[in-house]
Amino acid sequence: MNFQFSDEAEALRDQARRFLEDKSDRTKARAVMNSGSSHDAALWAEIVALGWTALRVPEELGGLGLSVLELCVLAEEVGRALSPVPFTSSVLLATEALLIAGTDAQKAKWLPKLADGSAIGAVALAEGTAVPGGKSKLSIAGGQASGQKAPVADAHSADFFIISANDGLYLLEKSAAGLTIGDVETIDLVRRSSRLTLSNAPVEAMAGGREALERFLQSAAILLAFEGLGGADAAMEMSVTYAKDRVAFGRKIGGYQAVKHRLADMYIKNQLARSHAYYGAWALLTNAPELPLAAAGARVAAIDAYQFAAEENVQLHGGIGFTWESDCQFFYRRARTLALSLGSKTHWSDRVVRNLEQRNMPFAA
Amino acid sequence: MNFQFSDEAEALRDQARRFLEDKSDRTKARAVMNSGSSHDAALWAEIVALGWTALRVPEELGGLGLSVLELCVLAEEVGRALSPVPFTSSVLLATEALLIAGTDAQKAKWLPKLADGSAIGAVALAEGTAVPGGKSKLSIAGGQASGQKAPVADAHSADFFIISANDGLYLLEKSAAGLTIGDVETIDLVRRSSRLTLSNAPVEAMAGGREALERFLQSAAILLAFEGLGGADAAMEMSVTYAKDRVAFGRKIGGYQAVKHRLADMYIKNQLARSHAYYGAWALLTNAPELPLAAAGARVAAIDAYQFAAEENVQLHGGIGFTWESDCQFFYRRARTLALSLGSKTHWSDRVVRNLEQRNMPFAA
Amino acid sequence: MDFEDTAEEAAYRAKVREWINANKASIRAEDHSSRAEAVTAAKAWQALKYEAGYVGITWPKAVGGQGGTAMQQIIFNQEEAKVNAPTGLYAIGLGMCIPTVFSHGLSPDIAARYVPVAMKGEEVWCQLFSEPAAGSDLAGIRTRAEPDGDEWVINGQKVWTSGAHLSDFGIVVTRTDPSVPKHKGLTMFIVDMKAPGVEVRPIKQMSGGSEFNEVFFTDVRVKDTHRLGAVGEGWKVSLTTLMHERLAVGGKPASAPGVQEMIELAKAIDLEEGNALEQSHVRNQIAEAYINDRGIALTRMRTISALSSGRTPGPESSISKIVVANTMQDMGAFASDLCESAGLISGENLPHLARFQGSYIGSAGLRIAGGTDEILRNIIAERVLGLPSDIRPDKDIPFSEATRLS
Amino acid sequence: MDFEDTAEEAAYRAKVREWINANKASIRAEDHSSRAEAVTAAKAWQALKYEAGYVGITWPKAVGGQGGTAMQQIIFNQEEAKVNAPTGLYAIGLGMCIPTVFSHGLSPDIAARYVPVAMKGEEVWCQLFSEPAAGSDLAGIRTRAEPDGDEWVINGQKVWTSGAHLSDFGIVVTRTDPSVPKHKGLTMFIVDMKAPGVEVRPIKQMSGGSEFNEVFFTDVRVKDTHRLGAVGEGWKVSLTTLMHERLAVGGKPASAPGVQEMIELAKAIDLEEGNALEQSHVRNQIAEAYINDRGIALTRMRTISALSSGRTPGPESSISKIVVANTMQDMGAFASDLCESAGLISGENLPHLARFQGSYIGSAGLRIAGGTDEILRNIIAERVLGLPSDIRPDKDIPFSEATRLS
Repeated sequence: MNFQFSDEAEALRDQARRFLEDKSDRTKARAVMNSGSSHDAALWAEIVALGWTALRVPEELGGLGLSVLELCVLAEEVGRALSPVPFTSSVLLATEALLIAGTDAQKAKWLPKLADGSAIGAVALAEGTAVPGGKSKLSIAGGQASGQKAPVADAHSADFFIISANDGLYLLEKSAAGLTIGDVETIDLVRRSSRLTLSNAPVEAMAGGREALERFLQSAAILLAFEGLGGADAAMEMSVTYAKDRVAFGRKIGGYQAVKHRLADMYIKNQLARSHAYYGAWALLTNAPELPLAAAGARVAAIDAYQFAAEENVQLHGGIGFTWESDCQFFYRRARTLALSLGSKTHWSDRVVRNLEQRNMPFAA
Repeated sequence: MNFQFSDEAEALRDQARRFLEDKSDRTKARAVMNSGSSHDAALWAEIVALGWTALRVPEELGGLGLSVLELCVLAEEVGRALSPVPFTSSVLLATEALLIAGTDAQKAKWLPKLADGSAIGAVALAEGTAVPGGKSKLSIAGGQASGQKAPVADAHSADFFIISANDGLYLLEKSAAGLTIGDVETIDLVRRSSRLTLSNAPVEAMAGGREALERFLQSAAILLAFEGLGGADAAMEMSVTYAKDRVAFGRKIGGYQAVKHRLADMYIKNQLARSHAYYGAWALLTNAPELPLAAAGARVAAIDAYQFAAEENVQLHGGIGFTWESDCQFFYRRARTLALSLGSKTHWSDRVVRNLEQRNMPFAA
Repeated sequence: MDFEDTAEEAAYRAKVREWINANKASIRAEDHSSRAEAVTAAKAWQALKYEAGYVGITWPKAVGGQGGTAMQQIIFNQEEAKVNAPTGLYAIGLGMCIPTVFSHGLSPDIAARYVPVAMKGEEVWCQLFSEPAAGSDLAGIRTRAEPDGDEWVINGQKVWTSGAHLSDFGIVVTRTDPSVPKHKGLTMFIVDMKAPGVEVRPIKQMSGGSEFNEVFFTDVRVKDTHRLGAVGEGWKVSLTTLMHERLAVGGKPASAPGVQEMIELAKAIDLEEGNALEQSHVRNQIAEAYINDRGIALTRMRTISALSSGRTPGPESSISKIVVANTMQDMGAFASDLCESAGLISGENLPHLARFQGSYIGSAGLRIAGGTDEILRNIIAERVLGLPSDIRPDKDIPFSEATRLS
Repeated sequence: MDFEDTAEEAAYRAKVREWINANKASIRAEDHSSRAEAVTAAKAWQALKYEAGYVGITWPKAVGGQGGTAMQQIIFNQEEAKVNAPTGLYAIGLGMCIPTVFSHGLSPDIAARYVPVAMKGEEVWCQLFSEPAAGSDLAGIRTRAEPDGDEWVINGQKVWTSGAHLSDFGIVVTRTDPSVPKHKGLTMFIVDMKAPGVEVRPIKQMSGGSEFNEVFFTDVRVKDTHRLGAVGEGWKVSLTTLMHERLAVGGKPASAPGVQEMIELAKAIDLEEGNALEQSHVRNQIAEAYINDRGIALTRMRTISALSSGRTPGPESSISKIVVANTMQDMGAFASDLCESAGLISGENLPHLARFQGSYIGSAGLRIAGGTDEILRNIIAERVLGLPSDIRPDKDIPFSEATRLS
């Protein structure tokens, strides 16, 4: 039994955490928020130089060909650090979508550029109140698409988009005729989003149809669960640190049971989320039949943990936690972003049950 | 504005509370549980002598003709005391059903007997997993009914039953041919229940059809909300008393925030339940158009408060709270009885929303 | 039981309505966006009310009040709210500061100087209590006041001062004796917010708004005549001030959407399984919100009813803010969940979504402001249920030593 | 990452399976109803295990153990569970008492007298810690042991003693010095449960079962040779005993139904709106139960995985019992809600309903037994997250004075 990350992956985690603590404390997120820029280009360049964008790209296409486990580790660390870079869009989502559903030509064209940082990808799944993988209003005919996608994160940085339609995934280049990109404001003031309006914009079908789209959603659910887990743990640690320092009524507030038991509840939720995320990582790695269930469970547990940690992190900080200057707001806002960018908790809870209805449990729950 | 009970009603409350504390501490409930008897006949006789069974019966039929507000007061007090008597079945439910849906003949026959204690009534709404007021499998033709009703509380004590069918309420005498009464065991070890099996049993239609059934359900929801509120408050007070007495780690456990904040949460839920119950009482009294909404709100809030208070009352008592000898179990079990005897919280939540969809709020919520 | 006014209440309400109807043309609805105009509008309305005798309805006639009942005040507030009259500017000054001034001011001169002008709305007041190291633990304040002849010299920093930037005067709690336990060395003063050495800086909140301020005091001089209560009695004086606050807060903010808005939002969303409002989890959530929101409104009715019949209200109103704020947060999250990814977008064209989004952010502050959830649960447990208070190691030792516990 | 055994683990599992297959004909499944027969069956199975060298797998060879790894013990337990082998009778004795005896016994004679006989299953042990006034606060025990020559005389009362009525011996924590602070005056002994002055009375629980007992000690004499650890060191000794307990508890009780049972129950219920399993609130609740139940099972995998690779497991297993017990209670209530009034009836013919009803009652006890929710949250907050401990006024004063704080 080996239900943990390898020593190599843990070494990568240590290295990533040191790098991000050094280069990407939350002042970077604040700077991007204040400047209104799309991301921190200097930090992104360093991340590219570290090879993180090349991690999963096969060696023959200029990448490192590492496993999804290493990617999970980085997802968690970037989630912790709230790094204002298009890592989620380009590495966790667009690169994985290409690996899952790209045609040979698409892979050959884009993966080397994603790996060496000369291109950034983004994904466009969202359409109004629809769930991802649900009915799309995008009309596609004769290689041209019309319709809207919003919110699309990191659209301004992206060179191409992977978009979802009723029959699978498509690739849309930013330079495409008929594509307009308009700003939308979201609750998240660091990770910018846009609305894509397509009017007979030329798109290229990707491989695998709906099945590949589904497979991509499962992969995305697990990777975003790791990102959320990192955020939930960071919010908890921020609260723990404050509770050990702040004094009220003559003692550290962390000594009051109302505070310490809330923090214990955060720990409980975060550990449950971690266990489900690991299960998802295992299922992704081994392409196990449990993958759809593991992905849904990882996503639900991560949404739950992050929302609780983010809300109670503000609360445990008291007044200071509600100020613009406090970092609490980054977690509060990002938790919502992650909760809604890929189908809500209710949607994925439904997927949990759908999968439980279909299979026997591989081991007793 | 007068959103409170009258001085007379409050005087009745004081009198009832003193009487029940004196005559019906929880040893009475325990005695009935241990003996397996249907109820405490001596206590019931005293209650009859006090006129509680005659409270709502019109003066011309031998009653006191008091308002439903006085009945609400008694429902709460009997709920507090867990008195092992058929008050809920006979007074809160059967008498009110007769008042709402009885024909003149039925009223003339039964109300005087209910008032003077020479008869006990019970209601039989439940059928398996159906909600009350939902589809009944009872078949009624030619004045004869066939089918099953379970669980029916206090069936062994009752002289007649008011049963629900698809087209309204019917009256069934215990002596009816074709009626068999079998024991069923429920989670509640004090208030006994039975299964009625009807095989072409003669029944008498009551007045008002489905509309009267609906009206009766609303009345029952509010009266049971008062009963539950009494139980929830008593469970809370039991916890508060214990928390002020029990010492751990050198101090009263009521000084620990984990305990005191849980008790504050009980207080909050009980106060919300009280406010909704009062709203229900007002709506009943004035036969206000808000009655269906007020009834549903009262029931949902009371279920919520009682379940929380009953569960956490065991918890705050620690090991001793889980023993057979502790009174905690009475609340734990009774809360379930009240939660399930008249349609679940989900059912009444749905009714809340149905009513909200249909009307504008009479004042801002 | 009824929700109707008594005869006296109905008569008073009729009188109020008549006056409001006659004057409502001059009302400019409450408006937080345009500050200078909002202040002008609020001042104009306040002057009208003063002229007509609707300021200080419950205050003693001796101080210029009407000597009326709490029910009259409630009725006036209800009618005023119906026309969205702008009242926020004076909520703290007339709700908390001026009652403290006329109850604890040292001389009739002080009351005569400040009370009528404030009632007319010509001067605006703020309340300077919280400090960076004294939020929930209000008695932990460190702002010093040191005697100098017949004056005091104030140095220190206050925070979360609502409306300080618009205020002419404030009441400030200071530490005048650090050698005694924390609750015993405090003294309260009236301070001129335009005096030299007072600096007001707005605090930007997570919501983007800036209704609160930091206020810095550097050698600010206050005359001893402007003391409120005895030296060392500031804690007791501030408790009476806060009592007024607790009565004032707790209702649902007017901006916060409720269950009807949730129903309209859900109705607007069609899922593949059907309309969102038909989903059982949506219905459960709406019912829960109804139980909480309506439950608080009904609880308020119980309080008003007690006042109406001349009884002392029970402690049930202590549950209000904690329920309101947490319900707002839960509904805010739920509403955006319901909209899926559209729930993230500001200004998305779905009924009431923007208000729910704002409510989700704002509720995080409301759970803290004016007593955190934790402090309110402590208050319910200790004052209502009579449970033992927390152990407070700093309670009986000199403040100067207690700060070392930090 | 994989869920497979390593080569060594697979080899060990194969060996265990082979032995169990060869012997399983003699297994009588765990059975709580028929006590005498259950004891006989458990004793027979224990004797077989002992012969084959499957008792004390991780214990040092010097005390008769196998010197094996924690993974081997886990593998043996897993395989034994698959055939429902009766092991409950020895869980406390071999899990907690005997390790304390061989770690803290005063002489090789003591170990030689008790350890092998217990391993064979010929003598059953219980653990006598809790008292009426010392539940969560275990160091608050009052049972006295007073020296008398080379013996001690024990007087007092224990409670919640699991299996006391079936036990031959027990380990008992006593107060030997009330003049020192509560944690310092305790001493532990081996006590003969058949000795004069020991009286065992069963405790009936809310669930109707009686697995626990009260045990009364009246002038019970114990030889000083039967002391465990030094005089006054009983607290430290008991902590090592409890460490073993914390590793043993936390999984979901075998009797408790889970998400598959909830799905089957919901499927069996047809509402007017359709099948209950199609209701969104039911699906949300099932998903939540899955997150909790499966989450705990997966967390256990993380712990086992660490053991398997020779690492020290993290503190994550501390979340187990609190999640399991609360999920049981929530699911128990939800399952009966789903059945409407039929949910009240014992023995109603709906899939798994009776188990959910039992689980709803039992969970109320599970939230308390072996560390309440509150104690477990304290442990997580203090030991895992490093937050300050509660203020304990009785910590540094003589126990005889501390009891007066009550």
